Amino acid sequence: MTVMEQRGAYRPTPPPAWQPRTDPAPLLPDALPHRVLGTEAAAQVDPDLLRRLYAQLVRGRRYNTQATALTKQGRLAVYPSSTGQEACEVAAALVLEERDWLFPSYRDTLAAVARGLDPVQALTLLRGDWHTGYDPREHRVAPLCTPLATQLPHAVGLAHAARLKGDDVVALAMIGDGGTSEGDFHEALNFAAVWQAPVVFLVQNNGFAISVPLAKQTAAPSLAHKAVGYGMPGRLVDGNDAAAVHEVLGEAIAHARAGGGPTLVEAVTYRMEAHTNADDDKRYRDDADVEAWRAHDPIALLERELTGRGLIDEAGMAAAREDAEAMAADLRERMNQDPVLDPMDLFAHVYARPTTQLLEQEAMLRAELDAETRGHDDPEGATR
Amino acid sequence: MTVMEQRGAYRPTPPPAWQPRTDPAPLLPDALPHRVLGTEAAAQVDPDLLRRLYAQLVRGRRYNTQATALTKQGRLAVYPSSTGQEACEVAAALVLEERDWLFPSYRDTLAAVARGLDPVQALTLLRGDWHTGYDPREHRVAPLCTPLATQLPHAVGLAHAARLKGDDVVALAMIGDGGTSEGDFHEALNFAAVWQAPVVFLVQNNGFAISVPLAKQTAAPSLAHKAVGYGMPGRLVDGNDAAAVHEVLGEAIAHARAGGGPTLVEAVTYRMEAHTNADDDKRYRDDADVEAWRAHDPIALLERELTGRGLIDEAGMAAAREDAEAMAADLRERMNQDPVLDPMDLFAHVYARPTTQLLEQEAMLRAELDAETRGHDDPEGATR
Amino acid sequence: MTTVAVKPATMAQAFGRALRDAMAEDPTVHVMGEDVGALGGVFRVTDGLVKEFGEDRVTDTPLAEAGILGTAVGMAMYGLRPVVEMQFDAFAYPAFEQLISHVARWRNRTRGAMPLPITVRVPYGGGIGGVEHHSDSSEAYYIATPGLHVVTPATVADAYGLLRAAIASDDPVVVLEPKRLYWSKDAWNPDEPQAVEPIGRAVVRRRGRSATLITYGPSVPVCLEAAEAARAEGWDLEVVDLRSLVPFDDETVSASVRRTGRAVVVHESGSFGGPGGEIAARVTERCFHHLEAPVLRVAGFDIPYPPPMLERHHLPGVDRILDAVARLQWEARS
Amino acid sequence: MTTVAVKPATMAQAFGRALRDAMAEDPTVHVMGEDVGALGGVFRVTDGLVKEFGEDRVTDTPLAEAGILGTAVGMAMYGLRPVVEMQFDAFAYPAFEQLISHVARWRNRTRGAMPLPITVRVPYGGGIGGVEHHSDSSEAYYIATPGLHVVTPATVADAYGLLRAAIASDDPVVVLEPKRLYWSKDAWNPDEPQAVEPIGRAVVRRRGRSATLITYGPSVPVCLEAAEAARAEGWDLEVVDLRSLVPFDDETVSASVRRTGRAVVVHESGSFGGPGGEIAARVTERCFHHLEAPVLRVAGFDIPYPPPMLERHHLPGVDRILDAVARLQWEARS
Ligand SMILES: Cc1ncc(C[n+]2csc(CCOP(=O)(O)OP(=O)(O)O)c2C)c(N)n1
Ligand SMILES: Cc1ncc(C[n+]2csc(CCOP(=O)(O)OP(=O)(O)O)c2C)c(N)n1
Ligand SMILES: [Mg+2]
Ligand SMILES: [Mg+2]
Repeated sequence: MTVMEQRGAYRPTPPPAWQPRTDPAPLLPDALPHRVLGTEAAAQVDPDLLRRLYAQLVRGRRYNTQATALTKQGRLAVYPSSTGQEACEVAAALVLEERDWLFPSYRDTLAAVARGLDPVQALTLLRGDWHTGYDPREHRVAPLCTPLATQLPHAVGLAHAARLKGDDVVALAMIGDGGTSEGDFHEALNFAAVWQAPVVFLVQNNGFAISVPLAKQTAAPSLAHKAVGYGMPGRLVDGNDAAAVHEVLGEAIAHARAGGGPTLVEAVTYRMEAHTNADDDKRYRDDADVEAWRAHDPIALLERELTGRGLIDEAGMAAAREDAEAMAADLRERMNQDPVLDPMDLFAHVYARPTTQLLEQEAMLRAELDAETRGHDDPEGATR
Repeated sequence: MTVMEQRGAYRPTPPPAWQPRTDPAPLLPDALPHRVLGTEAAAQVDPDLLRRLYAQLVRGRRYNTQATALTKQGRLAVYPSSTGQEACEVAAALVLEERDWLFPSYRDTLAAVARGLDPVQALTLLRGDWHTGYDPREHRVAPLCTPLATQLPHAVGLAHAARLKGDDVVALAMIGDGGTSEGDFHEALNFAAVWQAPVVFLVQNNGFAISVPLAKQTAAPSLAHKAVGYGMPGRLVDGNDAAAVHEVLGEAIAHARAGGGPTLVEAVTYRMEAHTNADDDKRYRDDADVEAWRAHDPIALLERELTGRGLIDEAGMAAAREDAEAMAADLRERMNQDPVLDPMDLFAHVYARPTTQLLEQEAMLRAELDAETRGHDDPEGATR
Repeated sequence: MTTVAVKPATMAQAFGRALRDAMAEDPTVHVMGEDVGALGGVFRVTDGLVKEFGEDRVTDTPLAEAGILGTAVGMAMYGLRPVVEMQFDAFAYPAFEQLISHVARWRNRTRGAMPLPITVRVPYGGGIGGVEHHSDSSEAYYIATPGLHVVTPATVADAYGLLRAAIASDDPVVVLEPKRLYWSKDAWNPDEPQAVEPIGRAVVRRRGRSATLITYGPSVPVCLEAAEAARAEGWDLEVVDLRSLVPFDDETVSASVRRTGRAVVVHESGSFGGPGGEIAARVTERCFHHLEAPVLRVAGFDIPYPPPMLERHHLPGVDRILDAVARLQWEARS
Repeated sequence: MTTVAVKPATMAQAFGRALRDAMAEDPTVHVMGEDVGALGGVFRVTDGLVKEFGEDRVTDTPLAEAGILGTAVGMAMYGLRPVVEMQFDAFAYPAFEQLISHVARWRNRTRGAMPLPITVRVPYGGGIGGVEHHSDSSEAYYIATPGLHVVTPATVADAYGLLRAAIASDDPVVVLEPKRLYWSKDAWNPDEPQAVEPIGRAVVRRRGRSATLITYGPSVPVCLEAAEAARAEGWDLEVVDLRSLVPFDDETVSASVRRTGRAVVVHESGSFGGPGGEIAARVTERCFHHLEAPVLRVAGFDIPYPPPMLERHHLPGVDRILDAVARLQWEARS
């Protein structure tokens, strides 16, 4: 029996015998975002995990501020910050096994970095250098995806292929609240559910799609409710509670790994910075809204838990900050070096073997560059 | 206050205050397909409506068999029959007010005809004549739509425009079970819910998308459950029970008309014929499955109700059959005439005013046709 | 007519003014898209419109391009004139089925009964240092789709005139807005009565006798610069700004090439299968015996749009244009 | 080599056989799409495959083209070689964003680290009496998208050879399958060892000295018929079957035109912005001084595809080709 054949075939039968295929109740997501920090459940969480999450959160925040600073210095073309969303980014990275795959959007360089990617490589695209600065297979991180929601079917296909091959691999795909409106979101979730692919969809509901607030994006009770229509479980989690996100994602991944199929997770969080450095969020939201969220900062939440329960001391927190500073200093230094790009690389990877048409264009560019070099050698500019 | 501004603006607030926007329970669709015929509820239905539905069902069945016969005679290029689905087609047409709009798919010519369209006009596309044989505004029937699910956003946009204008108009959009997998389905339902557009989506779940059974199309408890993810009510109805379909659609339309927004209705039915005359359904389903559905024939169901309760007599039924025969005879006769198409019409409606490029192409075709005519006048064929 | 002092305006402002004036004149004109409301669009073209006309007419839609264009179809069916903004060139692709299978064909399908007066605004092209998917030149897709008009301005005045004409048109019009000219300025007075350009007329931006540069949109200023530089080499180049790709102004283009006997087509879009092939072919069909050399093309390479750090090597620049002019077989001139 | 008697096979069978052989040889080849399983596809190309290889490798997907191609991307990332069927030309449009923004760019984006060996099969073109949306010639969109290979066979043997080559290619290949040739037959023995055509080579289907007809796919048989008919008029026409639009075989095409001095490009696709412009332009660039007349084009009109009852007026037929040949300025022959 093949994987596709395993599933109980559903055939429509005449109405008298017609029954819903499963009780819808278990598909209904949590009524309120699941929380762990500050609740009794926190005591059940491995303190080591909490400390690891904390260190990564501190590092992640520093990464965000450093990257934003680099845009001001013209060292990054653009940066969509995940400040305020670090709990989601970090938990997504830490919850995966080595063999699993991460499918980040443009906002999720931090998740890639927390998974082990060199920050400079993760920022290659946003620096204005080549589109993907890393071999996706090395850390099993798909290319940062810019066209909204299009990475979701990729994650489904990869997870499905792994399952067909008998590999114990789960894919985690990240997307924003706005992206859930795209057709590709729908198609991906449906394929995943029909194929029972081992994939988890993490929606970071940060309240906005650039300037468009969630109320103009959906009329659903929550984005997690979208799971119902695909016949998959939906979960709602406090996206600033790193322990809760880790737990909910962990359960979804375990479920997928065990052959239970996909889960949709909505993490409620907030984008503390503008959409990117090029955005002007004063145009569409009040400072007061942003301020209200500061009280619910993901680092502060976790820090309160750790200190309150004596799981970390001042030295431990200082160590986290130092590690973050070291990362930032290294990042700053390396980003301040101008990358050297070879213009001839324009033609290097369009096809396995360039077409004759491309070879002609390549020759033209080479001649131009040679002429330029000659022009430089020849300051009188006798040749153009 | 404008229509768009009326709705309570939803702003994400920090998690402690976070609440689902509505109780999800009312969004959950019926547990079993709603039925009227053969239940006590049938007694509440206006007998006149039942008789009108019956007459149209009989006529509709005859229309289907006639159209299929016309494919055999080469008078129709192709016909996707709605045999077995007449209750949905007819109820959809009869439930609408004159001012409302119908958005049919390729399978829904019967709904268009039941709404008042001349059957020959409704079949223009399928005959191989021009794409839309009628002025959509005359009966407020959009062009038959072939690319799956793409008619849904059209219906949403039209309903939204009518509402903005203050017109009391509802749009009813028809789609198949397979079509619900397309991205346009998702985007349309989401726009409709966010805009609270007065539109009703009728999914005829006839068990198959060509050869693909529902189990390979979705893992959802029912297609009606998809409503939950958009924050709109979903309804499940026995698609072979004309009174039930009429009732459920009627309620949804009234809800939309009253400003309550869109509804998703899933009608469970069955496609008794092959996908089209060109299809071979022996390849993917058993005769026994088809036979099982004959016991649940929409005409038989309604006839049983009407005769059982003495609402129709043999003469009444004969009258319905005669009317249907007259329609079929007229259709046959008119479809047996070859339509006369002017080749120059190829250029007539590409733009309001043809481009110079099109004028050149038009002149070329005219010259060719003139030469052909001369060739015919000149049987020696001295000119090519 | 007296010369009045005018303040310079940007092309983005001219587009915005065109939207404003069209909305003020015609209550059926609606603007819709992602972030067109409070934000004023990522290029600020729709800045201020929602304040003036309200959310019913200037609508931040859900984030779904097929849905945006698809609902615009329905709105147009009901008598509105939707102006749809696609945020960037590459983000119009999800709407292609609606565009090709419906928007472009609706009038024809309904035998003229139901035109769709939809304007689709697409910021296009590179040169702005944008990351992947933010710099595509996608005009080849639009011009190969019968039923669409496709225009692209190169001046501030044309931005106004062509967008007004597009909105006024009873046919769907794709307005390709050259991103890197959004902030270009011209002496243009928005408070003067403005010309609405008829769609389909090219214009000679610079007269010349040696050869014709045929171009449009973002490449027009580059060609004008090249023409200036060419004087040093002894070439007097004519520059034709097409303004409209569909319909195509064969008359103006052919007349120019017949005069000069040589031509180069210049655009950012990739060469293979791009508009340049069409233009070169139809110029050659019409002017064959006037041509001293084959019509050449200077275009983007046939590669996915490169990253910001390399885009200058990809984009047709002055030098590449002059190199092409140099290859126009001047030795053949008798 | 001895001549063996072979039974005629249809092009649809040859495509099917190519799929079967590829799947048998390489367990990473997967077939997916709408109705490709039990039904064998609406054209029966995949007939029997699910029986032989099971549902894991021959998969009836949910009805969503972007989803089909998008999941194929993920499968290819994991090392599979998906062969995707789009049911009809116009129904590939919903997948264009995935195709243009991802499939075509993945290798480039990942600097060669991650090729996507995806084959996209698209039945295309008219002449089958299909209603709206079932007869589009959409090749202009594909050839304008760098990163894709685009092939289209005109013979039963090439159907096999090109599809095998596409599946074997480490780059994404769009295989345009000429619908109206699906049932065309050739003497072709599927049980003989078959040639896998290298992608990118055109072939001269008929030698001639007067002029070259440059064509592909469904128009190849029409051109061969026209060439036969032309003999009566005293023209000896050469017919070049391109087979591959991308890469383009400039060498074979230019050599032919240099020999004959005249050329007509023939295709069903609309003329404006269609492949013919590209082909005419590049032939002219390369053969200008050998040309006695401009390269002409015989193509579909620039209109939405017409209804079955009128399609014969739209499609390039023998007469229209001969009319074009007659316009190749024979009087100019010195
Ligand atoms: C298909 C597509 N359309 C439009 C865009 C432009 N765009 C980039 S980010 C963005 C907003 C996305 O919002 P959301 O999904 O909530 O993610 P967030 O940025 O908040 O993380 C838009 C409209 C895009 N990248 N892709
Ligand atoms: C976008 C698109 N893809 C594919 C097709 C080809 N096609 C026509 S009908 C059909 C099956 C539709 O099934 P369903 O939605 O259940 O409607 P039904 O035919 O059963 O009424 C398919 C795949 C199409 N028309 N449009
Ligand atoms: Mg967001
Ligand atoms: Mg169906």
